[in-house]
Amino acid sequence: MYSTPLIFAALGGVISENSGVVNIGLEGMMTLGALVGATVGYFTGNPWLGLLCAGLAGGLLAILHAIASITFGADQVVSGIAINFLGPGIALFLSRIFFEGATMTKSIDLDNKIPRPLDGIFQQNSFFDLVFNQYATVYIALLLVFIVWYMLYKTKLGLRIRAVGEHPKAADTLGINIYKIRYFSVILSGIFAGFGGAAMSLAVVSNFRPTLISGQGFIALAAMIFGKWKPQGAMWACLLFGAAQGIVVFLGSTAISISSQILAMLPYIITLLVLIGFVGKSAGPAANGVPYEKGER
Amino acid sequence: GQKTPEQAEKTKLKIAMVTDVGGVNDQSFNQSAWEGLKRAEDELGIKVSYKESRQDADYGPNMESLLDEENDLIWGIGYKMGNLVKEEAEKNPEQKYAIVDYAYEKTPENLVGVVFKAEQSSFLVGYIAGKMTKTGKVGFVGGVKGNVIDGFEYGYRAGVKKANKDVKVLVQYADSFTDAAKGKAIANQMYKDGADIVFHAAGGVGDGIIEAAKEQNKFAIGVDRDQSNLAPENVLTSAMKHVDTAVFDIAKSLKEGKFPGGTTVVYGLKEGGVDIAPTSNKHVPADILKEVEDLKQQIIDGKIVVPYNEKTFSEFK
Amino acid sequence: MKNITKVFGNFTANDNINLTVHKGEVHALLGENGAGKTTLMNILYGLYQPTFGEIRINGKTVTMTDPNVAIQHGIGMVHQHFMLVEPFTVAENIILGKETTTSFGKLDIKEAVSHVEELSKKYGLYVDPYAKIEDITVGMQQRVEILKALYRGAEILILDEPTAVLTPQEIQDLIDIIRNLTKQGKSIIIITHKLKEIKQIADYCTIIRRGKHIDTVDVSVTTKEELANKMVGREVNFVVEKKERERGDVVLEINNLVVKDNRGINAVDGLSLKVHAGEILGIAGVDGNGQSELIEGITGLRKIESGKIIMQGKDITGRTPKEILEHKISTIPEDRQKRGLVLDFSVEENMILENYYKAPFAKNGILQKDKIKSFAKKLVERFDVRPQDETLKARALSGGNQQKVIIAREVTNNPELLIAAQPTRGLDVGAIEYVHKALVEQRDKNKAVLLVSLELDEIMNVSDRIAVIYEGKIVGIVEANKTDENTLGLMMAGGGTGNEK
Amino acid sequence: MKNKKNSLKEMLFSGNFTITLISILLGLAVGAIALKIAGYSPIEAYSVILNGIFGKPKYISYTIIYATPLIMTGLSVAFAFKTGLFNIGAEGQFIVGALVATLVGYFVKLPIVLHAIVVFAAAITAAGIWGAVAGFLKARFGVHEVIATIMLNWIALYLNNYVIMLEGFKRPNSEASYKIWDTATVGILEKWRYTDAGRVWLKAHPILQSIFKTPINLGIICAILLAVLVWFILSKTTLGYELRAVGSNKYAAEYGGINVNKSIIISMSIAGALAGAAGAMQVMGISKQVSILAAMEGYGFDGIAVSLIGSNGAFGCIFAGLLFGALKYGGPKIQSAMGAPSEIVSIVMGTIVYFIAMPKFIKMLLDARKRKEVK
Ligand SMILES: Nc1ncnc2c1ncn2[C@@H]1O[C@H](COP(=O)(O)OP(=O)(O)OP(=O)(O)O)[C@@H](O)[C@H]1O
Ligand SMILES: Nc1ncnc2c1ncn2[C@@H]1O[C@H](COP(=O)(O)OP(=O)(O)OP(=O)(O)O)[C@@H](O)[C@H]1O
Ligand SMILES: [Mg+2]
Ligand SMILES: [Mg+2]
Repeated sequence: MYSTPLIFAALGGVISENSGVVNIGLEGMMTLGALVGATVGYFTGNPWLGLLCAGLAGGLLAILHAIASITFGADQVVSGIAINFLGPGIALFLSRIFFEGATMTKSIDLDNKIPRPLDGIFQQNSFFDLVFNQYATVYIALLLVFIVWYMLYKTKLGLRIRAVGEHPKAADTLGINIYKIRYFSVILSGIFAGFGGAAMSLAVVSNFRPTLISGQGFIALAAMIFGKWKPQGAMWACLLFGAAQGIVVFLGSTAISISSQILAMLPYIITLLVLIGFVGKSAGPAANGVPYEKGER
Repeated sequence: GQKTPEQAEKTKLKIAMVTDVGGVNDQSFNQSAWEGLKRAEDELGIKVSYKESRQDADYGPNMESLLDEENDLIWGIGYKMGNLVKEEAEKNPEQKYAIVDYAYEKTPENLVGVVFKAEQSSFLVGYIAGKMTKTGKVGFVGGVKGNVIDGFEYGYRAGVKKANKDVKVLVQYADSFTDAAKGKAIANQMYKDGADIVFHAAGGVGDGIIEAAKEQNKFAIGVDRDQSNLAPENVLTSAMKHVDTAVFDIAKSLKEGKFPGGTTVVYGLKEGGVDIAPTSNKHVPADILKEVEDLKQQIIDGKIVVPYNEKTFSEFK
Repeated sequence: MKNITKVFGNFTANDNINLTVHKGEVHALLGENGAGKTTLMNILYGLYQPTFGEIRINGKTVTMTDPNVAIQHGIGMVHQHFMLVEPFTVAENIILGKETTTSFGKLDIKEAVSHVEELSKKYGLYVDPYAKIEDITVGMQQRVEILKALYRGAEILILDEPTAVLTPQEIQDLIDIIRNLTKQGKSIIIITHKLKEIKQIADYCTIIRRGKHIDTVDVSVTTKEELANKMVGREVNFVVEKKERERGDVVLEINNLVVKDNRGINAVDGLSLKVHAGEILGIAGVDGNGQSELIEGITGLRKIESGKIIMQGKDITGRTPKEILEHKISTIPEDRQKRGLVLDFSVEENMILENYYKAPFAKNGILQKDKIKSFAKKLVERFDVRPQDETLKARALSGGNQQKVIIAREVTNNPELLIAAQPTRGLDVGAIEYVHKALVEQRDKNKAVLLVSLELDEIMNVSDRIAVIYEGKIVGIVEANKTDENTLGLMMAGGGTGNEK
Repeated sequence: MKNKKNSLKEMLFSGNFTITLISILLGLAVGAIALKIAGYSPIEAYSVILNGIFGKPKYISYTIIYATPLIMTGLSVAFAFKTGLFNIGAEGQFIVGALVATLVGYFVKLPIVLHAIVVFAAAITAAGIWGAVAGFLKARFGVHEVIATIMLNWIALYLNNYVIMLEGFKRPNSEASYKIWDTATVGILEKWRYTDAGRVWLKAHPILQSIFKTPINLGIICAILLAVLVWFILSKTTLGYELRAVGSNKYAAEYGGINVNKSIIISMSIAGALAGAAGAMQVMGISKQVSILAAMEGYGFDGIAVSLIGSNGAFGCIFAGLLFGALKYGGPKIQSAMGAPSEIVSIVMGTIVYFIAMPKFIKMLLDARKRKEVK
């Protein structure tokens, strides 16, 4: 539950950075996605449409990032930071327009949210119920992990994406259109980040508010690096983080009296410890973050 | 003779407020305060405005620029501005100030503190929860532990205790006013552990809690304003805090030249500053509401003194 | 190619150059560093657009807007700096951009592999399609590059300094491959600085100097010397003069040293060696027999598993690179761009890489800019680094000039022991002559020089003694003037057992 | 001589100043469009903002107050960048700095000046260590600094909340700590302003009176000094040489005898100290206390933007910090003045950063105009 939005965003990061474009704009793309998802979901009463539009919104924002960092060889980190200002800015701006000045959207009632395919199959709060009775977004996320993995490592497209991320000049000499590939990857990453935001505002809760996305984008970024730029790796990282949060909640509910602030640190400390545990020498794609210019050497 | 509009403008009272980081649309006390001012505008013809704060560091400058705009009264909304407002008041003796949720040992003459007995409304919703739980377990989720939230927690506990000594109260803090996902996880955990009603005083985290209630088809209790619109079927009631009333009243008395400077105005049930949501009757049976009503009376008459922190709670029989 | 001109900013890299290549011929391009050879070829391959001039293929004019067009017209190019995706397999690299797929874009690696194997057989280019590039030797990588071109049906194959990085054996293989290709009607354009090779394989040779076309000659009727003079524009001296001299006492002593490589295998495996003052000790060997690890071991860049290294009587085993530098050991690293230079630093900053904290360059922690500048200025002049501007970023220098910067720095350290690894890789004869002089000077100052090179000629010309390294051990030491290429070649191949590596 | 001039230029706005200016204009233009869409008059809005920044001495003073921490966090990020490290952790280092400053400012009692110095020293030391942790994790375990610093940010946040809640530090009936002693503050004449003498004197000097309405303090001076220090360290010292070398090619640095791991740790600790200085100054100059944080305050993240707008140059950071401070302070005024959505501010900021990210585009615009003029 906690992990799902992270997985979406992290997958986005994986795609973009495998093509050699750093995307720290995930946070901003998620925020916009969250708002658009909640808004469309509220007005149309169709969560799927909401999810779709959220993806598109994230994608649109990603196009900005793409134009800057691919066409104009911008510093990808700077552009990403810009996205993180623009995303929330635009989101709140739109929110005020659609919800008579409110920065919080009206909430969507249960049956207009992303459905839970396995709802009611198990008896409430039984083990299975807690494990499997999840929102469709959860399954979509897991499915996407597989799809992205397949795309990156089993298809022609994936081979090209990774080649462009590793050694763009080589790809260029073989007549591969670096710009096309990178645009595709960046926009896709925006779409995924948008999904991630919607997974918050359409499944975890059913409305948007300015604080809904606070830091998830960066956690996703960390998860992607943690997962060594691989989809499955990123997924495990996200799940680990989610699990840690679960533990916190569980411990908090038990009698043992640890200061809740100390507890709250746990997920972050655990993540660090795990990284230290299996020496986290993670090196990304060779050309990651390097703008490509024809005729440059 | 006839006043020109300009003169009218000049003679018009001006009141402004500085929101805390929640912003004016926080669906909570900031918004409520603003509604109070708007009402003052409509009914008392007072000119009103607000300044939103994004981080704690904005309070000072916002105060300052409202000072420049020559308002007759400047509100600081939320305890976070407590000290600042006092200092401002001391720096600018000729300017009137007011603050929500803060009581000073000694209040400057040009400043009035307004506090709400959140514990009283929390007590009432606690009582309702205590009466209506089928599982004998109810929950409380706080945002970040602190005096204000303590008021909610212990008032609520007392209410539950009053209703039924044997009902267990699960208490947990989210250490955030924003992390809806965590709020949801906590609420789910509480429902799983057998609680069937959860009360929250945790801002944005509450969204997650009410969401959980919605999904599990359990009850949640809203806070600050009537939150039943978030989930009509699952919000049992809400512990309301009528910041609007307070803001309006002070505006009124200012207009009548009776500004209660130098004092701390306490808004409890008596003053209509706190209450349970009007929509409560949707889920709460009449007889319980009846009991709630005379509990109110007892509190107003001072027959019941509602505890507001651990110490007073331990003394609460 | 007719009247090709290419201008970069205000710099004319190619100035109205003509080049004609016939079917089935090997055409050599000869020129100093930065003469414009690579640029010209990049234009032919569509990587750069010519400022003026046109390209005709089989009579009809084509504009090479990008490599795709070039590829369609049967042009293939093996670049000076290989264009291979390290973490990919050989097969993946070859099919990249022209992938074989099954339903919905799924890669068909099997198909690709069989195709690759077929090509390998046809042209005698043997490679393991499943090996990762990062795990195979440079020679193998070059074969992959050639296969890439053939896989795309190249009829004209451009090779930019293909032999610069190869071992004698590999060069021989390459020459066979080239012959093989021309037999099958392919045309080859080869850029090289090695006149010997031109004589061996090229039919015609076009000489470029400072971007201008100097001459095109029939190789069979010209001499090395002629070529060299045309290229440099002056007399070039091939044989390194050095007078006999007695070698002094031991400077560096290595006792059965063991160093692992990145894959954790003992690359240096119980190696022992003595280097004396006033001698140049050449280390001959086929690439990948532990040369790199040996150097990194001595210089403290790689962990030493066991054994001892003694410098002038002091044990320096397992010391930090800094401490070892302090023991007056300087190194010309084999990978100039990775180890030797900070490409984004100016030339002057690079000139003090090892001495930045020492007087006169630094006074109690503060850099002395003017001292550094004047020092750098001197070296840039003395070592003829082009362009002569110490404020340029090292990145903007040609590989050859980058090398000069490093040599200048290391030699002026005046070390007791100078380690030179592939010091002339990719340099033109003029530059090479220069480097060799520098090494000999060191020796004549009674310093010790340890020369590691894959170029057998270089080793034989420059060294006093030659130690042959094989599988991490020294398999023999001979006097340079009492040996010949074949004996060394045999030793390098493992004492004549003939098992290739 | 010649390159003296250059270096001066670099100092001032390392990078192309006109590009920055044009980016700002474009940012404002986009903001204007957004305002129009929302149905407000851009001209009015911007005049409000301008007036809100320069209208009165105290506005300018506030702009500076807003800029101060951003300059320092910007320097922190920039410094790390120079060593090839991406310090997302300025946020957490800021928190630690502020927290420790408050602890020392409250629990330690020392004479004026000395106390302030001790507080500052303690704060930057602590924050330096906090930063060094990330450096150590990278050097020793190869943990990517981006992850490490992100995690450390949150840990710092909760640590802050935990410490504040401790008995004896938490001021009763509040969500904040006790205030630091006056001896530890860096305000300018803060008490005197409100003595009768001060009031009288200030009446006679309206400008100062206006300025002294703000908690103007020594923070900005500290920020500028730090900028000079950073510039000096990076370009003039052997330490700076080492760090930059490691930053742009650690293999060559290692070959040159530089201890790469040590450099990484040093760099991160200095970066941490810089961000910590921001936190310390915020406490000593403005808030005098730390309060419970429900969410990140964003000083660190804005610092990233500042550093990037300043193209990671020490003096670029001062400029960028002031720009950001101005927008953050002046921008929201359009809301109370004309009810326009203050999100415009983040949109404008975002756009500015966005265009600064792509000088190429700006250059293209310029060339296009030139060509027009030719015709
Ligand atoms: N991308 C570029 N930008 C600017 N100038 C370039 C670029 N590429 C080449 N040049 C210029 O063209 C000249 C020729 O470069 P080129 O690489 O063709 O030399 P070369 O003949 O290949 O030298 P070498 O024998 O070392 O390979 C260089 O001296 C350089 O000044
Ligand atoms: N990005 C660049 N901008 C400007 N000039 C460049 C650039 N890259 C390379 N050059 C120029 O290209 C010329 C040749 O570069 P290149 O790396 O091809 O040399 P090279 O062929 O490796 O020479 P050598 O044979 O000495 O190694 C250099 O003189 C350099 O000035
Ligand atoms: Mg070349
Ligand atoms: Mg070359």
